[in-house]
Amino acid sequence: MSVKKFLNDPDDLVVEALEGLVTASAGRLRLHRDPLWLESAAADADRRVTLVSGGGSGHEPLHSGFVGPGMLDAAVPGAVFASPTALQVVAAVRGVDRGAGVLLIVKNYTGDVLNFQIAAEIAAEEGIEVETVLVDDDLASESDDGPGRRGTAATVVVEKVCGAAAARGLPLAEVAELGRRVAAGARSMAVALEGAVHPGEDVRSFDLAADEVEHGVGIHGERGIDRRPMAGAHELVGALTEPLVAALGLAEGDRAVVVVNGLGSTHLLELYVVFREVAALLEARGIGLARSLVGPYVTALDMAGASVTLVRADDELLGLWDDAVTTTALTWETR
Amino acid sequence: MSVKKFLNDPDDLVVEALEGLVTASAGRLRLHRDPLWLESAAADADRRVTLVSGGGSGHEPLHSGFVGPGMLDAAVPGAVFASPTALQVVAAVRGVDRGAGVLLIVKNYTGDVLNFQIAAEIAAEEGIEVETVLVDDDLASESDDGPGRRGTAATVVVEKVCGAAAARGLPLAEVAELGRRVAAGARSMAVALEGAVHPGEDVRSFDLAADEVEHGVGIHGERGIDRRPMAGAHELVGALTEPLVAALGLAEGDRAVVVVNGLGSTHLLELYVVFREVAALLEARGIGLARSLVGPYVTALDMAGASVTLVRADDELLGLWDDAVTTTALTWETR
Amino acid sequence: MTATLDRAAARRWMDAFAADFETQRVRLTELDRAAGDGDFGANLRSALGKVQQRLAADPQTARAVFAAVSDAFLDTGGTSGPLFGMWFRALSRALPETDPADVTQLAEGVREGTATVQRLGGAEVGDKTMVDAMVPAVAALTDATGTGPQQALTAAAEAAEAGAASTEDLVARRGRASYVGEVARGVLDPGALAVALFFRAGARALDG
Amino acid sequence: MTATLDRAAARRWMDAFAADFETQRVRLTELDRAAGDGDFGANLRSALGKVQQRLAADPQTARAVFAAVSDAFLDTGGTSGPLFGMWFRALSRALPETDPADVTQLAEGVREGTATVQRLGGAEVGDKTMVDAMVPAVAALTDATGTGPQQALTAAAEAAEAGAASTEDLVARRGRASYVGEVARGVLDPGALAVALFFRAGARALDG
Ligand SMILES: Nc1ncnc2c1ncn2[C@@H]1O[C@H](COP(=O)(O)OP(=O)(O)O)[C@@H](O)[C@H]1O
Ligand SMILES: Nc1ncnc2c1ncn2[C@@H]1O[C@H](COP(=O)(O)OP(=O)(O)O)[C@@H](O)[C@H]1O
Ligand SMILES: [Mg+2]
Ligand SMILES: [Mg+2]
Ligand SMILES: [Mg+2]
Ligand SMILES: [Mg+2]
Repeated sequence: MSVKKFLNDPDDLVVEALEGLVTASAGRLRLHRDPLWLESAAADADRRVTLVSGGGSGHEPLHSGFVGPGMLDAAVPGAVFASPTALQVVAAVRGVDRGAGVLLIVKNYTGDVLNFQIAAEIAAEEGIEVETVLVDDDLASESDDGPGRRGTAATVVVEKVCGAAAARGLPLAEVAELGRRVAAGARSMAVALEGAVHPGEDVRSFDLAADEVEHGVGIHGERGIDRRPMAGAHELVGALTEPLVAALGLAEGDRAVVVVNGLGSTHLLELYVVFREVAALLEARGIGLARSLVGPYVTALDMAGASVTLVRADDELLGLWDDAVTTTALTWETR
Repeated sequence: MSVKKFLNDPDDLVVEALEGLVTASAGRLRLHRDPLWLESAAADADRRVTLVSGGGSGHEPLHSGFVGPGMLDAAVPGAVFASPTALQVVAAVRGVDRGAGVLLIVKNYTGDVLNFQIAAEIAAEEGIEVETVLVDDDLASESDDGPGRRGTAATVVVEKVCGAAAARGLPLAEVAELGRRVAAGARSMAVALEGAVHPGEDVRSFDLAADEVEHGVGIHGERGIDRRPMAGAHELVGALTEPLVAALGLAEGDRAVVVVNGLGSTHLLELYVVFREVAALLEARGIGLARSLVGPYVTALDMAGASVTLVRADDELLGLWDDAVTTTALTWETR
Repeated sequence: MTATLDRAAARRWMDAFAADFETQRVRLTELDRAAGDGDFGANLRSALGKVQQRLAADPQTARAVFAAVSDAFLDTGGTSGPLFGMWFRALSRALPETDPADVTQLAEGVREGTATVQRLGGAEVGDKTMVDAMVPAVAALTDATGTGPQQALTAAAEAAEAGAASTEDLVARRGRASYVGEVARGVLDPGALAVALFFRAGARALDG
Repeated sequence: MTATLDRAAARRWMDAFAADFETQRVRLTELDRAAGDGDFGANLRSALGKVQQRLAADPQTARAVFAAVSDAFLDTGGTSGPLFGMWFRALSRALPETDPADVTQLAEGVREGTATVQRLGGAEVGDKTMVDAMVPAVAALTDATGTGPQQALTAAAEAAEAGAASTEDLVARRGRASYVGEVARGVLDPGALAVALFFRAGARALDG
């Protein structure tokens, strides 16, 4: 008996959810099939850089919820926790290019990197200008060898900032450069209180005792760095945030964008408690809280847990952050 | 050992979360203490009707996430699943009144009704014009005697429409009349796949076997109408939606606003699958899908489950729905 | 000394009520657990704690004392909090702007407050609620209009106690206890008992 | 009949590969399970299913056949899907716009494709991957430039089979198998085996 979820055939989950999303969008989104990708239907300026991102499903609202004016032009969804194929990505790149080039925003996982790189090469051969920004913010997966840090919640910030830069009409090289700068200045760390359950399966990705948490988890149900005793929000959040401050070398007078991200089933009340702890910690160090997002933005299916992301901020980044955005999951007018 | 949640002292959860929310709002929200209530800091037109809602905590983003231009002027949070006190409500009413009167939007629960009614009487004695809209959309709790249908996810629609009407400068009686019309034309039904866990406790509000669901639940962890076998999304959603169509007497050519609401820990992928089923069912009956919301809007802590709300729509209601709104959980420009 | 109903007497009255409640708290909670949800003791304790905080501002008349009491109850949860809050509010408003108050005013306030509780809660005598103690107290206070406050409160306490005792054999028709039906029979209503405690504390507080 | 490398031969080649793969699918999955994540058989089956769909459009040259094969693999998951996809892509592009193709072109395509796989995947010979079968095949095809396609493919198959066999004693340094270290020793690499199957199928398909 699998764990209960709202679905028909688990194999249809991703496509049916996308169909629901597109219906709910009332014409703002368009779904392409064979290969599968999601496009913003908003008529937008010609000859401007367009943005494509994507990756495994199960992280919603990432990426499909961020398609729309001011952010992504297309999202390319893989199966749950699996990269989209190179051909899906190529189709999206061909579909959204308006002659000014396409930026690929890729979370650092072997499969995603491979498929997006192949897509970039094929598109380039076809005469489409392509640049790639790799997001690798997850401090827990930092090591001297291996595939490097995983890409997690900082992706939202990269997508927002690059989307704004593209909408302003900046050339591809500059949009990519901005994205790389945001990614380089971003670190995240997550803790899970309970593992996730893959649709159609009956066990959690890992089992935790009632008094344990999994520190340093990723967003695919993989194990974290270590298992620690459950503690109060103050202590749990301190353990996530302190290493980020250190890794980014944030000091008094610096400013940061903060993302407190729910991994799936953690309640908004709790996420705001987490955010309060992050804000207090930054304030105590004299680090400015420049902007913030609190909510489930980059989930790991129904995992219980939260991640904290800090992004080093400057006026240029914040100006782009404040530009208007109109997507399913993130919407504001120019601030 | 209580179930793991991000919190310090459970008694401080609500206040700490509100502090986090206000910090994250960067000046758009203001918290009052002793008594506790949350206010929109947006400078807005004088002499217009203002809106106050509230109720137990644990339903976030309701109500705190809907405070801001175009929606609520204040939210009054009780403890988890407990009404705010009459004095909290009175303080909010006094605080937001601009001389044109205050609309109270109240979910139909004995405690909320009593405390908001008392607050309304006290405010009226002080010379403040007050009207109340009672939201009672939950079809599962309909019965011939008893306290009447519970108020659930339709509250978001009532708050949005009344907020827009107030922002347009309509007088109190008309704003209230609109709210009552929306509430009268709204019905909801929810199904739980797992119960919720109260902060600081170690058991779920109810226990379900791996092959059971609880049909007709409310948003406080109370038991539903009956326990049914787990089924595919198509069947589960049909069982929620058919009775709503019947209760509202929706027929071919009618239009409805649809809210597919997550009860807490149900993933967005699943909610979009649920929405797809609702949309297909309406389409098959020739009922127009006028507008929609899909997401966790009125939660029951971390309950796994979803509710479907249908609201009979007309041009006036839809015009107000499309007006600009700028809150934490709901934001759009005039459509 | 002939007791007058003034600021000091009102303070003594509330102190006595708080002290009596504390001795009965566990029992009241047990009764609410047997026929309700078991939070009555906690709700009342919370309200009385807020009363103490508000009385720290040292209100200058009996009217002002009960206004503070009312606000404290209106700032408390449960069904009893807001109902008692409105009861005390009416009581306060019936008392004069300047001390002392007389029995007529006291009787008027309790009558008004009880009417408000009945209007808000919809309970009649016999529904096994606080109203079962309030209504007889109103009658006793009205009959005692010629006497002094101490005598009047003693009569009210006796009437309220009898009213509270009468709830034992009733099945609740209002409030949470109404959900449990026959199970509540044999269980005194804690709200009614609290009303009786309140008047008895008043009688003692004004006795000298 | 002297076999030529044309549309029909390419179709027979892919059919033979699909048939051979099906007889080995369980074994290939077992090998991936022992040293990887056990989805190799499913990934390859999915790709070959997509190949059939794309070949329904009836491409008119060997070049076009392998272009369709490439797209099918590029539309498949796993690490093997995109790598094989790019391998077939280079192969297709080395073949002429009009049939038939010759051994020099075939050798050139396999060389280019193998270089692309190595560039994208970063694997060297000895890392226990598909590259261990591809690199010897490139050498064999180059040496066979003077001969016909059937002979050349037989030489490539022998070389690839030897290369695949050599993976048994290796510890993986690339791909998922690299996580399990010594555990993978004694387990043949399924990707390398698939490459050998591919060339053997070609040798058979061009044999008349
Ligand atoms: N409708 C009502 N009218 C008058 N009194 C009521 C009513 N409902 C409940 N009560 C009183 O409230 C008391 C219970 O108070 P409390 O435990 O604070 O409330 P709750 O039932 O909300 O937990 C009951 O003993 C009864 O005297
Ligand atoms: N970096 C690499 N370079 C070349 N081949 C590789 C690489 N990584 C894996 N492979 C090949 O891919 C095969 C596994 O394919 P598959 O099971 O589809 O991928 P995954 O490991 O993603 O599940 C291995 O047997 C190996 O031959
Ligand atoms: Mg109680
Ligand atoms: Mg209670
Ligand atoms: Mg594998
Ligand atoms: Mg795999």
